[in-house]
Amino acid sequence: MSEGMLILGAWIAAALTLFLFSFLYKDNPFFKVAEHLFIGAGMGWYFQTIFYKIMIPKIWEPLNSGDPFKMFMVIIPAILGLSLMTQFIPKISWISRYGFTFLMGYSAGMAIPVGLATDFMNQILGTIEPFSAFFSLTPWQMFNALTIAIGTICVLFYFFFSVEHKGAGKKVSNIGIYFLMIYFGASFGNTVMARFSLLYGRFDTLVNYSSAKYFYASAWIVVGLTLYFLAEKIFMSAKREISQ
Amino acid sequence: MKNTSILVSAFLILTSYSSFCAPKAGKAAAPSPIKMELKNFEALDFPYDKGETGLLKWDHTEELNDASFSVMISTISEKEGWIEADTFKAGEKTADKVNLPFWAFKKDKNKYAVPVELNNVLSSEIKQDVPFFAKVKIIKGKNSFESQTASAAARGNWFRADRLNNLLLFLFVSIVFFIIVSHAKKKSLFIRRIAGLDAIDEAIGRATEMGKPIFYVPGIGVMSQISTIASTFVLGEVAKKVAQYDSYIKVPHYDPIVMTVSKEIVKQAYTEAERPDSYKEDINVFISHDQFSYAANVDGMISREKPAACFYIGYFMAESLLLAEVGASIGAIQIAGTDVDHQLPFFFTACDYPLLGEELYAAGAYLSKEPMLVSALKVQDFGKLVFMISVALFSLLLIIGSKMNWQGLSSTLTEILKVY
Amino acid sequence: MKLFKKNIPLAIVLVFGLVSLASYYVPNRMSEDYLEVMNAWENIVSAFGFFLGLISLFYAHYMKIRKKADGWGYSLFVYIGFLMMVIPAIISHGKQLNPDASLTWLGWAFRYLYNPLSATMFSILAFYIISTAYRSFRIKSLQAFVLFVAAFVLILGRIPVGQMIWDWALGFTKVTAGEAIDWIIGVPSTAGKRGIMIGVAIGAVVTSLKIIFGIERQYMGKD
Amino acid sequence: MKETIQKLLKIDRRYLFLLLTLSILIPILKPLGLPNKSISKDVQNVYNFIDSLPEGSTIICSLDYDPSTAPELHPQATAIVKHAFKKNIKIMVLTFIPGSTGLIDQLFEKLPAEYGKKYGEDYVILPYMANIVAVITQMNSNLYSIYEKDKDNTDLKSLPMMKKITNYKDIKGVVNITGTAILDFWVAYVGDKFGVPVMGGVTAISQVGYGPYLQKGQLKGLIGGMKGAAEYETLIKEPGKGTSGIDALNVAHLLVLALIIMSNLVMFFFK
Repeated sequence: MSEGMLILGAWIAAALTLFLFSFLYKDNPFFKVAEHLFIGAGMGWYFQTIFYKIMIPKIWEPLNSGDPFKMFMVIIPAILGLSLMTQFIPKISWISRYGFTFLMGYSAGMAIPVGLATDFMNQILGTIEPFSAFFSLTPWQMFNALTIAIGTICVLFYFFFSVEHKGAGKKVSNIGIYFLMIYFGASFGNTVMARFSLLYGRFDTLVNYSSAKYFYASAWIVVGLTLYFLAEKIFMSAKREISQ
Repeated sequence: MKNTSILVSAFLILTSYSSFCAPKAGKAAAPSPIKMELKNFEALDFPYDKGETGLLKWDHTEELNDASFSVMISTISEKEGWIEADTFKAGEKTADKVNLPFWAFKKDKNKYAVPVELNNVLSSEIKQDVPFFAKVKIIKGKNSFESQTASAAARGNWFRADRLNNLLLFLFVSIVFFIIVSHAKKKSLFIRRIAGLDAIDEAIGRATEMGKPIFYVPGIGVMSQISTIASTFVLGEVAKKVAQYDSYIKVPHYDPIVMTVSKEIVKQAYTEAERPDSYKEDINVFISHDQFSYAANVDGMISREKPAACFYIGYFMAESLLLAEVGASIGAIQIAGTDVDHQLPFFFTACDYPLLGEELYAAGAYLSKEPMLVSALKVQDFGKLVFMISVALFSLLLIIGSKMNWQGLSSTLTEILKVY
Repeated sequence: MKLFKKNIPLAIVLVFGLVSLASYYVPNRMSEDYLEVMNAWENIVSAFGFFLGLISLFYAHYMKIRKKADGWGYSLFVYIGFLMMVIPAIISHGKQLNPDASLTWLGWAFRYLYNPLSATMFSILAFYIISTAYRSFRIKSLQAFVLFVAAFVLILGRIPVGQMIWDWALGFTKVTAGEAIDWIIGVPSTAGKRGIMIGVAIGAVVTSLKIIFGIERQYMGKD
Repeated sequence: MKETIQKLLKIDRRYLFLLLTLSILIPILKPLGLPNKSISKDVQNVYNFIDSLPEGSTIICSLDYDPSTAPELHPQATAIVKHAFKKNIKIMVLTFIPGSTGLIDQLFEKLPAEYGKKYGEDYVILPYMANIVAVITQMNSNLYSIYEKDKDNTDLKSLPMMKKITNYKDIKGVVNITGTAILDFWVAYVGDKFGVPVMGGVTAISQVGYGPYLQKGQLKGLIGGMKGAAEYETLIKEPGKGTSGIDALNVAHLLVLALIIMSNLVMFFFK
C-alpha cells in the first residue's frame, strides 16, 4: 500500500471518528453519513467473512468434492437455509420454520447439561468449598465464607416468583437486594476504567493523525465541523428572527 | 454396566497378552544384574473418553521408592517406534490423583495410574481406535531397568460414568418438571409482582397519549439464545397491547432469523387484538448484523423519532448503555431486561424499569398467565429451593465434619458436585 | 396441513434436542462428529439468514431512494459503505495482509473504514458512563447508598491518585484500596452475581425443557 | 441562587462530555506527570525477571490483543520490548488472535531501529496460528514442526537467532500480553507442564482474576492495565503512552468522582 493511500486512510479514519463523535453534540448530517456508511461497511465486512469463510470452504468446496456424503451434508442445511427466503412470500412463509427449528432443538439440548454443570453444580461447590476446612480459617475468612453463602441464598430468594414477599420473606429478599446493589455498583465501577482507556485510545489516534505526517488531518476536520455547527447556529437563529 | 464389561474384557485380553509377551521383553532388555519388575503392570483403555487415551497401571512396591519412571509408547510394534510419553517420580501419578469421581474409578493410593494421551504423544489427530504398546523405564540412581511390555487399544466409550451426577440431576429436574407441568391447574397461580412488566401498560399508554412511537429492541442475540426466545414472548404481548391502543411500534433487528420470527409474532398479535389491518410490514426492520453499526443506527433512529417508550429486551452486550443512555436523553420511559449479568448494572442505572436476569424468563408466564407457563415458573422456584437447601445442608455438614474431623467427607461431597 | 406447519417442526425440535442432550453423556467420537455437523449446519443456515437480512436491508433503502423519502440521500451511503468493503475483499481474495505483511486493499478498508467506526462507537460508552453516573448515583435511599459506595470505591481505587487519596483518608484502617476492591469483588459482589447466575441457569434449563417438549412454541408463530 | 444551583442536577449532559474530552485530551497533548510512585510487586517481578536474564538469551512474547484492548495493552508490550532490547535479549513474537497482527507490525515499525536491532538477529515475528493449545504443547518438542516459516515466509531455520533454538529448553521465559483467556493456556500448558516461567500483561479488569496464579507462583509476574504499563515505563525510565495514559485516566476518574459527589451535594443541600 503506497504512502498516499495511508495518508488518505488516515483522513478517512479521522473524519469518520469525528463524525460519530459529533453525535454527542447533536444529530447532524455528518453523523448520518457516517452512520449509514457504517451499516453498509458492517454488512460488507460480514458479507466477505461469510463468503470467504463459509460459502467457499463449507458449501462450494464440498459440493465440488464429488463425495456424495459430503454433498448431502451440505445440501440439507442449504435447503433449510433457503427455506428462510420464503419469508418474502407471505402465503408460504411458514416454511421458513424448518430453517431454524433444528437450531432451536440443538441449542436447547446443549444448554441443559452445561447449565446444570457450570452454573448449578459448580456454583454450589464454589459456595460450600470454604467450609470444608472451616475451623482452620481465620475469623475474617469464616465471616466471608458465611457472607457469600447467606448472600447468595438471599439473592435467590429475591427471585422467588411463587411466594409473596411479605413479613420475614420481605426482609430476606431485601437483604438480597443489597447484595445485588453491591454487585451492580462494583461491576459498573469496574468497567469505567476499560471504557476510558478505549476513549483514550481513540483520542490518541486522532492526535496522531493530526501530525504533520498526515497533513494535520484531524485538526482540519475538527475546524471544519466547528465552522459547520457555528454557521448552522447563526443561520437557524437568523431564520427564527425572520419567522418572528 | 456395559462399561465395566468392556473394562473387564479389555483387562482379560491385556493381561493374557502381556503375560504372553513379557518373557520376551524381559530377555531382550535385561542387561543389568539386579532386576526390578513392575507388579501387575497392565495397559488398558482409559475409561469414559472418546478413545484418545490409554491407561497404564502397576502396583507400588517398596523397592520402587525414590525411583523415577519414564513411560514409553509405541503404536507400531513392541520392537520399534518407542516414544517417551511421560516422566515422573515415584509417588506421583497414583490412582487417587486421576481426575475421576469415586463411583467411576477405584482410587487406590498404592497403584500407579498413568493416562497416556495418544493424541499428544503422537502429535497427530486420532480418528479410530488405536492399539498401542507400552513399557516403563524404571530409573533408580544410576541404574535403569525396562519393564515388560503390555499392550491395549484406546477405544471410544459409550457412556461418561463420571458425568453420572449431572445425569441424575437432569433426570431429577425433568421428573419434577413433568409432574408440576402436567398438574398445571386452570385457576391462576400466584406470581409475585414484577414492576418492570407492570410498567408496560403505563409505557404504551403514555406513548399513545403523546402520539409518539414505541421502540422495541430485541438485542443482538440469535434465535437459539434463551434470552431472545424470552424476548419474542414479551414482544408478542407488547405488540398485542400496542395494537389494542392503536399506537405505533418499531422493532429494529440485528439477526434476520429473529426478524423472521418476530414478523410472525407481531402479525399474530395484531390479529388477536382484532386489528389485522393496522399491521404493517415495516414494523420489523432489519438494521445490521454488526454490533456497533446496529447500535449506531438504532441510536440515530431513537434520537430522530423520539419514541415515548423504549423496550430493550433480549441479549445485549456493550451496546446496552449506548442505547439506554440515548433513550434516557430524549426522556423516554425505558424498560430493559437481559440475562447477561455484566450488562445488568447499566440497564439498572440508566433505565426506569429493569428486569433482572431470571425475571426476563418469567415475563412470558407473567404476561400471558397461561397455566402451563406459570407452572414452569414453579419449577424454576423449585430449582432455587434445591440450591438453597443443598448449600445450607452441605455447608452445615462440612462445618460439623471439619469439627469432628470426619475424613473423606469433604472430598466425597466435592466429587459429587464436581463437573467432569 | 397442521402436520407440516406444526407437528413436524415440533418433532424436529424434540429429536435434535434429545440427541444434543445425550451427546453430553456420550464420549464417543460419534457424538463429537454430530456436534461438528450441527455446527457446520448452523453456520450454513445463518449464512443464508444473513442474505435474507442483506436483501431486506437493500430493499428498504432502495425503496427510500425510489420514493425520495426523508433523508433518502443518506441511504446511498449504505451501498457505498458496502461496496467499499466488498470490492477490496474481492480484489484481495478475503485476505487482509499480503505475504510480505503489507496491507491488502481489504486490510486497508478494515483499518481505515470499519475499525475506526467500530472503535469509536465502542468508545462513546465512556461519555455515556459519565452521564449515567452523574444521573443515577444519587443517594435517595439506603439501597442507592450501597450502590454508590460500591461504585465509588471501585472507581477511586483503580487509579494511582485515588489510592493516594484513600491512604490519606483511610490509611489508619490499614486496609489498602486494592484490598477493599478485592473484598468487594470477591465477597458481597460474588454473592450478588452468583444469585443472578444461578437464577438464570435454572431459568435457562427450564426454558430449554419447555422448548424441547414443545410447551414453549411462541417462536413458531401461532397458526 | 438556589434555583441556579438546582439546575445543575439537570445540567445539559454535553457539558459533561466536554469536561471528559478535555480531561483525556489534555494529558495526551501535555503529560501532567501526576504521581505514580508506587510500583506493584507483580510488575516489579516481571521487571526483575527480565533484568536478570543473561545477555543474548531468548524470550517468547505472545502478543494477543486487538484494537479494542490496545490502549491498555500496547504500552505494556512496548515497554517490555524496549526493556528486552536494552538488555540485549532476543525476542520471539507469537500471536494467536488475528486482530493483533496489525498492532505487532506497528510495534516493530520504529523500535528496532531506535535500539539498533535487526530482524532475524535480535527478534523474529512468527505468523498467526489458530489452535493455541496444539501449538504451545507441540513447541515443547520441536517448534519447527509448527512454524516452518516466519511471517514473511522466510525459512525460519535460516534466521541467525534461531540457530540455537529448537524448543522450550532454549527459551528463558514467556511474556503473554492479552485481553483474552490465552494467558490461562500459557500458565496451564507451558508454565505448569514444562516449567517455563510465564509472565502476563492483562487489562485492569481481568487483573483481579489472576490473584490465585500469582499466589501459587504459576505466574512469575503480572502487568495490570495502563497503570502497570506506566509502572513498567517508570522502571525502565522511558515514560511513554502508559504514563500519559495513566495521567488521562487519573484525571477522568477524578472527574467522575467529583461529578457524582457534586450531584449528591446539590441534591442534599438545595432540594
